[in-house]
Amino acid sequence: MTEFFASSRGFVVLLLLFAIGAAGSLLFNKNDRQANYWSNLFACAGSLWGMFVAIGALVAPEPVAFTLGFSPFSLLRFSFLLDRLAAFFLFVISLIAFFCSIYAIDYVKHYYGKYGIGTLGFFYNIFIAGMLLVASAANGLFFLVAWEIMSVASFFLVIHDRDEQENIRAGLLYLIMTHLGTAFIIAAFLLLYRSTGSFDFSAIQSGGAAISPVVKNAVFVLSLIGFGTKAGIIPLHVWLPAAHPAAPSHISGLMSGVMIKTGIYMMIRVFLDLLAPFPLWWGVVLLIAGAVSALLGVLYALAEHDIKKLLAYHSIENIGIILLGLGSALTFLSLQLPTLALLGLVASLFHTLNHATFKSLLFLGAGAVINQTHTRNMEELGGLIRLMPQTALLFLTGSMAISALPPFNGFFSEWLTFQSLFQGIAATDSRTIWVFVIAAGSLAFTGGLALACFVKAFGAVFLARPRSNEAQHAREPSFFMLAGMWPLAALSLLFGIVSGYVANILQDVAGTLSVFQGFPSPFLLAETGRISAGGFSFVSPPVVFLLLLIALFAVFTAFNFLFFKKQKTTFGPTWDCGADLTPRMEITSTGFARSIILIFKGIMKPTMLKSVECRDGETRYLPKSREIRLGISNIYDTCLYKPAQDLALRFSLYARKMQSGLINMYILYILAALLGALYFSL
Amino acid sequence: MTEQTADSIIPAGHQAETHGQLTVFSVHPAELETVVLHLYRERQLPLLMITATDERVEGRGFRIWYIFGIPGENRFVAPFLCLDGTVEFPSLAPAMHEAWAYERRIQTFFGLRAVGHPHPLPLILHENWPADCYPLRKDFGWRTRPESAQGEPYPFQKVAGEGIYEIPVGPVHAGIIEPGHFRFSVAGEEVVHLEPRLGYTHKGSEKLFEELPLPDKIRLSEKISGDSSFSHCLAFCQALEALAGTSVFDRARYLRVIYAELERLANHLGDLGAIMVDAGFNFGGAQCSRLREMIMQINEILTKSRFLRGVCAIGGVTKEIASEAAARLTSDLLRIKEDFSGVMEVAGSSASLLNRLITTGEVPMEIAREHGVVGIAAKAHGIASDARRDYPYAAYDRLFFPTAFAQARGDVYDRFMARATEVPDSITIILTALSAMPPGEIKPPSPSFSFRKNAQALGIVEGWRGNIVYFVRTDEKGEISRVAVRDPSFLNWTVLGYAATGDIVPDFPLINKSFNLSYSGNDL
Amino acid sequence: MIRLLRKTVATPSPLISIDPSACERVDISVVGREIEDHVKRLFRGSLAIRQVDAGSDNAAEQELVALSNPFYDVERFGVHFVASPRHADMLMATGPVARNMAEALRRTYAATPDPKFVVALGDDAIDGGIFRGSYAVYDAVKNVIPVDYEIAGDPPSPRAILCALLKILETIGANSLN
Amino acid sequence: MHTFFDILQILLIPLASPLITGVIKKLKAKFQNRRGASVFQPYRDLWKLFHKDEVISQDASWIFRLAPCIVFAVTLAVGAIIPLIDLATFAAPAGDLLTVIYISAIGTFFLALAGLDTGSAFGGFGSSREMTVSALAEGGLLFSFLVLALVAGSANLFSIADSILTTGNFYLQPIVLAGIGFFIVLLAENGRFPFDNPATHLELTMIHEAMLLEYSGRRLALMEWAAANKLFVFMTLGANLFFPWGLMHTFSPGALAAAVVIFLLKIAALCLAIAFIESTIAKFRFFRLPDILFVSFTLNIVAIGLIK
Repeated sequence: MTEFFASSRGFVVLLLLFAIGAAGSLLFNKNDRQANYWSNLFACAGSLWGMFVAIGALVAPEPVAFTLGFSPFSLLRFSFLLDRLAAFFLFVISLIAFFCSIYAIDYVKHYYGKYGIGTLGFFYNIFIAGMLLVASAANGLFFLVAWEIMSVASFFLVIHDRDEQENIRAGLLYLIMTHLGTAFIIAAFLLLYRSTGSFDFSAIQSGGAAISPVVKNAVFVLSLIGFGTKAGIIPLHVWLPAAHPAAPSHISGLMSGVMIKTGIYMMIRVFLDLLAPFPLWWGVVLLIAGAVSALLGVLYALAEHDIKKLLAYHSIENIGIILLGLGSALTFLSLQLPTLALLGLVASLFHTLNHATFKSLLFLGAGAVINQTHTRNMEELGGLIRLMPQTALLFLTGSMAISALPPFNGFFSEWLTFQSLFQGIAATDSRTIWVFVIAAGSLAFTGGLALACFVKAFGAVFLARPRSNEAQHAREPSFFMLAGMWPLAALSLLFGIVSGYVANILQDVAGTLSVFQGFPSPFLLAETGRISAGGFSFVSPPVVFLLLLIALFAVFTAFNFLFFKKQKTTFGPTWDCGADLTPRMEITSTGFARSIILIFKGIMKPTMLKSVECRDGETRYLPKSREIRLGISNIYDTCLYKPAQDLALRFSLYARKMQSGLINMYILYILAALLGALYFSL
Repeated sequence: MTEQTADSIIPAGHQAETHGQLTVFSVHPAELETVVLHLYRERQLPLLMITATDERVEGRGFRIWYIFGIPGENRFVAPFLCLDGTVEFPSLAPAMHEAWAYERRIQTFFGLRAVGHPHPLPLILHENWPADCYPLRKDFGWRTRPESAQGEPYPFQKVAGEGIYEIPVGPVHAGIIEPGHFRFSVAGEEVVHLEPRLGYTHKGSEKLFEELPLPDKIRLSEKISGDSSFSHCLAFCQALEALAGTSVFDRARYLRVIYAELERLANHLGDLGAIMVDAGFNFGGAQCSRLREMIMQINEILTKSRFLRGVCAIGGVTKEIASEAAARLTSDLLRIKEDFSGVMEVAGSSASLLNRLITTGEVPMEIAREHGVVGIAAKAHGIASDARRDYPYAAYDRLFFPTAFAQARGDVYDRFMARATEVPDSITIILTALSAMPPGEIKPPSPSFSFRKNAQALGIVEGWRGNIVYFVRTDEKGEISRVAVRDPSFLNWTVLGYAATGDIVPDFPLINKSFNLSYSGNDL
Repeated sequence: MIRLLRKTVATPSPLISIDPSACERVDISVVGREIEDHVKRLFRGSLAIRQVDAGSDNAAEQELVALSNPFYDVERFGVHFVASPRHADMLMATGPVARNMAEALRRTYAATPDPKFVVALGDDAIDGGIFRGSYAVYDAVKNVIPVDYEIAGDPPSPRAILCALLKILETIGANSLN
Repeated sequence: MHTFFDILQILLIPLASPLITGVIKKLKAKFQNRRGASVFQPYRDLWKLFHKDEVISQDASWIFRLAPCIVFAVTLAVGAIIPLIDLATFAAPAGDLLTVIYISAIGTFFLALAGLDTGSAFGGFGSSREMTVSALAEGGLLFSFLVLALVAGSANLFSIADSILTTGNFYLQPIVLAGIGFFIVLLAENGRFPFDNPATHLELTMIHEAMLLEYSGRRLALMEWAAANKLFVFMTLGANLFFPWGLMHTFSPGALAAAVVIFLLKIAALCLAIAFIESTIAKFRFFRLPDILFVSFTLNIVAIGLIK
């Protein structure tokens, strides 16, 4: 059975399901209801099928490879490779897409009559299919086509809610940035093609020895920028916190949960699979990029009061954490420590899976809130735990998971990441130890700050009293939305408790990469399902889970049923020192995080603008109005993108001067270009 | 100094009337601003009080008094305004910021409208009072308890901007202090605006002063602000003595100095301890509270009252300090001085304590001046205002008087140090007074006094917070018809908000404690 | 640091011992119901007091603060002052209940969990004292919230307050007092 | 035998923790020339609170009501998986340094949420401050353990204690540095000086107590008790990981007696240190606190440098 799914025929069915979903929803564009059900049910079916394909490929003894159709160009081949790594990413994408599609059935309803549901369904199906193609393509050109399909489809999804000018701007920024990234990727593949004569991954891999170190390094830098843009590595992240919140929430869940992971997938594929061996500094660069993205990501999240932007910044943080695992894997490989490298890679894959589950859960939860309150601004929310108890519980689960609190899954993948960094400190020499110390330090602070950030997010949205009229009238979301979220929450817990087994599977996934062939595995999966990092450390997730469960159960029972039953409980207003409380007296999310922002003022550059309007010229006391605006300054625009833009502008002005209109000048340029090309190709 | 200086102040064509130290003259509403601002700006005289009297029964309408002191000459000058048939008076608040709160108070309690006041909201009486209730008018019965009203909630200044929120504190505070409400607008931890709202301890004291029998009036003055019982009573008695023309026995003058300084000592020691406790410096807190208790016990031994109540009387004091008690007091104080310097040596060398105090709660000098701060808050700015030297009373003119404290940042540390330097000074003053005290009577034998009719007098005393001013007016029959009280807190409260702005919320208790203002003395 | 320690060591313990016989003279009156024995037993070793100034003149507050100084050290009897009425067993109200404070006093009472009791401290709190009859006060704490005990004095000295507290809790025993 | 110790360990932390706070309070009173409350006062306070009724805010949700149980359970759970008297317990599979840190973070998380839940301004800024301090303390905490793990070659707390016991002398300097770093975090995490003043009545300066202002009766008791447990757990970690001398290796009556006595001495020394700090310095300004926490982090980095 599994062989059928993980074959060319199975894959064709998969693509067909999405194609029908896409085509059908265009067909039903007139009827919102039909378009909605059609597109999302086919997306569900396709995702479900995708999970089977992935599982089939995972259990297959050999990587599944096939080619579909014919291509008009010799270099472009529609070839697919479903090795375990690709299968794992297929699985993650399908899993999240499945639950997002269930959720979408009810969520999309509030767009009825406002925007075309048909086009939404069309691009939605295309988008998921594009991601699946990206994860399974085995030819560079075909990959680029898939990559472009995914990017363009997601662009149209970002600008779906096009009444708001801000969304259009966000979409344009996304489009520009993603194509900038694509340009770098194209350059990287062209370089590889020049060295190996093929775009096929297998050919590149086998011809890897022929690639000169300079080209390799260039490919590394180009693809790091290219894929890093998609993954949202700081400072290439600028599009992410704008675009993710602009999209409808189930799309945001998919983009943040899985789309950015395609960047990670391709990094693993290109760096580890295609280009190994490689120099030490690659890993170091990835570690530093990870450390910076993790720490800054969470800091920017803290400064945010738009709930979806906050979550988007957390995606950047988590990409950082994934990069820490990946970076340590690369570093260990360069240092000839493949066992530890495997540990690092498993950590990054595990965190990829975990982040996909809880981040999509959080985005879906946020979507449920926004759907009810029509605002993303946390300063206007509050008190929703009484009105939306299930959503609150689900969001709380996601918050605990993303804050790496045991026994949820986030903890165990961070645990693995920490272990690989600790091993880096313990097992490497003075050249790299400080990189690992920085990385571990960044991860430690990131953990603490993420906890603070989710206390803020959950507190501001769900606790205390509603801060606005909209928040007072929220209701629990309808069936399919909850049905999309509950399993994700359950998975967040489940992947935590059985993380020993999951890690074991991921070890098999990672171990199939050629660089790991023939090395002992770092894990010992004992009967308690524990995970261990070599002999250095181990933890038993079921024991942790049971310990917490028993302790809580014991305390709760003793507290509520055994002792002190006689004491009465009365309810009264919150103690207010004898005065009246209004929602204005609840701490705001900006206020909550302001101290941390001020502590990191060197990085965050907090701003405070005061404007005071006096009563008249003479009295400066007791002004008529005061206003204070708090914020942080965008150092990326001012320090990186603005100068780059200026530079580009200046260059184009210069280029215009070169446009002298004289034929002989053009001939001179062409000659120079030819000579240069000749020089490089020799 | 001569009387001519005082007389030269009075504009030509005005009939001045002088009783004792106080010269009053009537001004027309149209020329009020010129006259008052002349005193305030050109002459640079300190404004002691603005208050009103209701003399409609005597056919004179309302009067509004603008009382200035002439430091060094120990004289006071008070132009006043007669409002006949009108309840409107020109507001001086735009030109003279100090007048701001006084005018609001007059407006609230007399129902007189300050025309041109920038912020004419009621003071002290909250929204549960009926709008047309003016307790200090003569036709308001002192036992009438007005119906509860539902007024508009007090419009605290709202700071706009996303993320700014408010912290309401009080009237029931977490510590053991008096009730008042503070409304912080904060950006995270930073206080961007603070508005205190008081009036929670308003007990109708000024009205009671008009109604109670004389001995009770004196008792009442001791309860205006319990921690300054003696100083308040002394200020009141001095005003009454001026009205009655009573002279005070020499020995009693010295005793008054001793008791007043004992009160200052107890409170300064208590405040120093409380500031250190609020900064979390437990050693200093425990030590200073111990020293304070020693003074309180000395008070109890000397006068049977820990707050020196029932000690001050018209014409003298009721409690004698016999020679053996004086000897014991001397030795006790010397010991306390030694003890105290030991504590301050440790406190002064604690880097963690100093770090908490220095630069915390700074009040800009200009704001302090324009709000007319007095006492400790003024000394922290190096403003040398001290009624003991400016308007010497009791025996202060004959005693050693220290120079003013000369720091000028106006932060918590300066207020802390202003107290710390006054402690040994007070002890020195007491010791000098004890040795210089002449023998003799301390209190006039008969308690019958007759006050000048249709007159007014002023009593001013440098309490431990700052100068306390009592303005007393008698009617046609020589009965006391109005007692206006100005506790130093009334002025210093107005700058507290500025002291806290820009600081962080957790530092506010420290800032508040460094002022340690009286709620009761403000609310009356 | 060393100077601090030296100063601490050099400071003699000023602790005042409370003589049970002296406490007999202290004036407390039971206004409301007498506290039941089992409640008293509960509070005997641990009493949390929330002080509410309902319009006092700050003298009583200073004496309450003095209870914690090294002379009286009220903590040794298991009595301590707390920041929130939610944590309190006893409300200690002072002052003649200014009109502006009445509502806050009521709210404080409501915010205090049972079993609780209220002590009116000082003459003003008992009947308004010198302010009785004034337009701006309600004369006595018991006119606003139920009062259980009254401690007279203007203000009562720390020693008297301490004695009264101990008497209310009837803990006057040789072991806790010397 | 081990089962007996395991059960003893689970019970010992909550049973003894109020005594620790009582002792610290007593020592502080002595520093202030007072007699102070009895060392058993916290037990009486808890007993009384458990018998009082509760007043709960109308605005509070189940988070507020359940948080005390969670916070307390978390301290129990952490208390069960750290080395206390002996080195072998059932808890070893969970006794990893990261697990201990992140399990205690659950308590912080719910405590902070409970502070926000009632919508009181005090609870709000209490949570904000708590999260600020604990977020910055995490680096120091994790790295001080990491120093030990690097010395011991294992991240398991029991192995760490065991290995420091035998090889600690080679690495005395880094261990002492990390110990200081840990002590700073201990003060921060438990709201002691110079971070927070556990004895203050001033709601505006509070951190931990501000979050508890709305609690009353038995839930307050549970919260206060949990705070005492947490302090005891941190003190135990400090005493047994950084200075593991005296821990019982294999059971014998003599070893047990020695272990108990030495453990008590170490805890007493820590109590004295805390009381001493709280009596001799002022609480720091809020925005100076991060500096101390970064100092803790840096000390540990230096310690790592010394090891390598």
